[in-house]
Amino acid sequence: MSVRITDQPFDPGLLSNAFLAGDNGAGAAVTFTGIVRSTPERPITALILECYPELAENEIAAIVERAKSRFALTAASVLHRHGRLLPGEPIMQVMTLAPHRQAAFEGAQYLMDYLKTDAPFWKQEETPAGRQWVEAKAADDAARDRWLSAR
Amino acid sequence: MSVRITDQPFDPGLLSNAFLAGDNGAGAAVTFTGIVRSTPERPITALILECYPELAENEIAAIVERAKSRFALTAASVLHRHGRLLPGEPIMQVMTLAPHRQAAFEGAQYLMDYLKTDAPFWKQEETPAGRQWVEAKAADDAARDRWLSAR
Amino acid sequence: MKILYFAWLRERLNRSEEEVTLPPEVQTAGDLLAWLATRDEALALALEKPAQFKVSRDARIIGPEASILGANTVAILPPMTGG
Amino acid sequence: MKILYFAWLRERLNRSEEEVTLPPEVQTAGDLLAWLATRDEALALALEKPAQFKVSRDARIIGPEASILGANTVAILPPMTGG
Repeated sequence: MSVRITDQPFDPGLLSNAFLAGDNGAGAAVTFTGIVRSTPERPITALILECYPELAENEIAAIVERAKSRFALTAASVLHRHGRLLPGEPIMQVMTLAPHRQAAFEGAQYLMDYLKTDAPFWKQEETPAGRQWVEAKAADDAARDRWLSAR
Repeated sequence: MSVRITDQPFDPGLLSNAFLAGDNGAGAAVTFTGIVRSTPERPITALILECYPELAENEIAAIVERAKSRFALTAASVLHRHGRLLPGEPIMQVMTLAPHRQAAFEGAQYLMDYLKTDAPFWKQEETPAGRQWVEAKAADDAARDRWLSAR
Repeated sequence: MKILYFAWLRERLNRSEEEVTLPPEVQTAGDLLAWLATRDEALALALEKPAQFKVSRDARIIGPEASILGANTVAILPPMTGG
Repeated sequence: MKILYFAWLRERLNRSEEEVTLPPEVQTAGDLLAWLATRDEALALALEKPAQFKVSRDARIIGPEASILGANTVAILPPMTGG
């Protein structure tokens, strides 16, 4: 299954291995894993992800199909968590398989860029002072929009 | 250890997980795995990789250091096999950790591009008709050289 | 028709959903955002920059000109911050 | 000084290494490639496009102008195809 929305933890390496097992003569695999950050400058105790699951499944499936066709990927898969996550926990993972490395890298970057702006997830940072919604970044819109002009 | 040259098989997911365990507040991890390809158009029975191990360790360590500094990576690691590998087996893996996704992706691509042209490995394809050395690709030199002009 | 609200919009309105009966002139996603803003002060304030919201119809994102007639569920989506 | 040959170069020469004593005029990596090509026909043929080879000195890649004086091991490296 190429899209999974879950409120359960996942194991990044196990997930990659399961994905690689479906390899059909692809030579290049790229995995991106997003991890909850807590830094000395911006310490958080948790990240809370709100989600609209039915919409997330539909939208991500559409993004995955576009990526597969555009970059001729052999396979592509996305897992995204929601709920309350602790620093260091994986949030989401994108995986691509392609005959060559350029397509596998570009496919994964395309998936990430569209997920950031078009997948219905909303992050809230939990700190000792309370909870605060993460603001959307203009840089994320710009990253997505580069795919409109390229090719 | 950020560079490993080995003639033994490796488990891509286990390797990623060990790498991720060293995460120090990085938010983004990229893994690239190269896999032996055998396609209907170009079927091979095995890929034989010759290597100059001491030089590979030195050169790859230098490439890793350059990538870490250029993209401000939190960590970067390369494993590369040599010897006789079967179709579907992983050949090599590159892993990067960074605060944000763009740096993690670019760091991994930089590592791959320089590995392709500057790491002392030579591939030989084994087919029922015999063995044949893989020719170096001009496209690989071009992929590497894009890093000379960028930034 | 059921309207869903998410994230900070849900918190500001203090509700995650409501049932509405649309007047006949409200036909598109854009019409809906404008009409909701007339219903109470909290909605007016929260929706004052309508261009930042995406709208979904029955769990598919639609553009501001797309029809919402006959929809079961329409969601009002603040800028997304997943990934 | 020990010279190492790799991959198709090793196969064409039918040896992976040899000991050589350099004449005094052979001082750089480029000099070495040119001098090796004078030693026998197989080497001349294999090294006829010297620009395609990289050279390492004691397991560090060096440029064609770099000195090889005092090196223990120099390797002649055909275009690499790993990754």
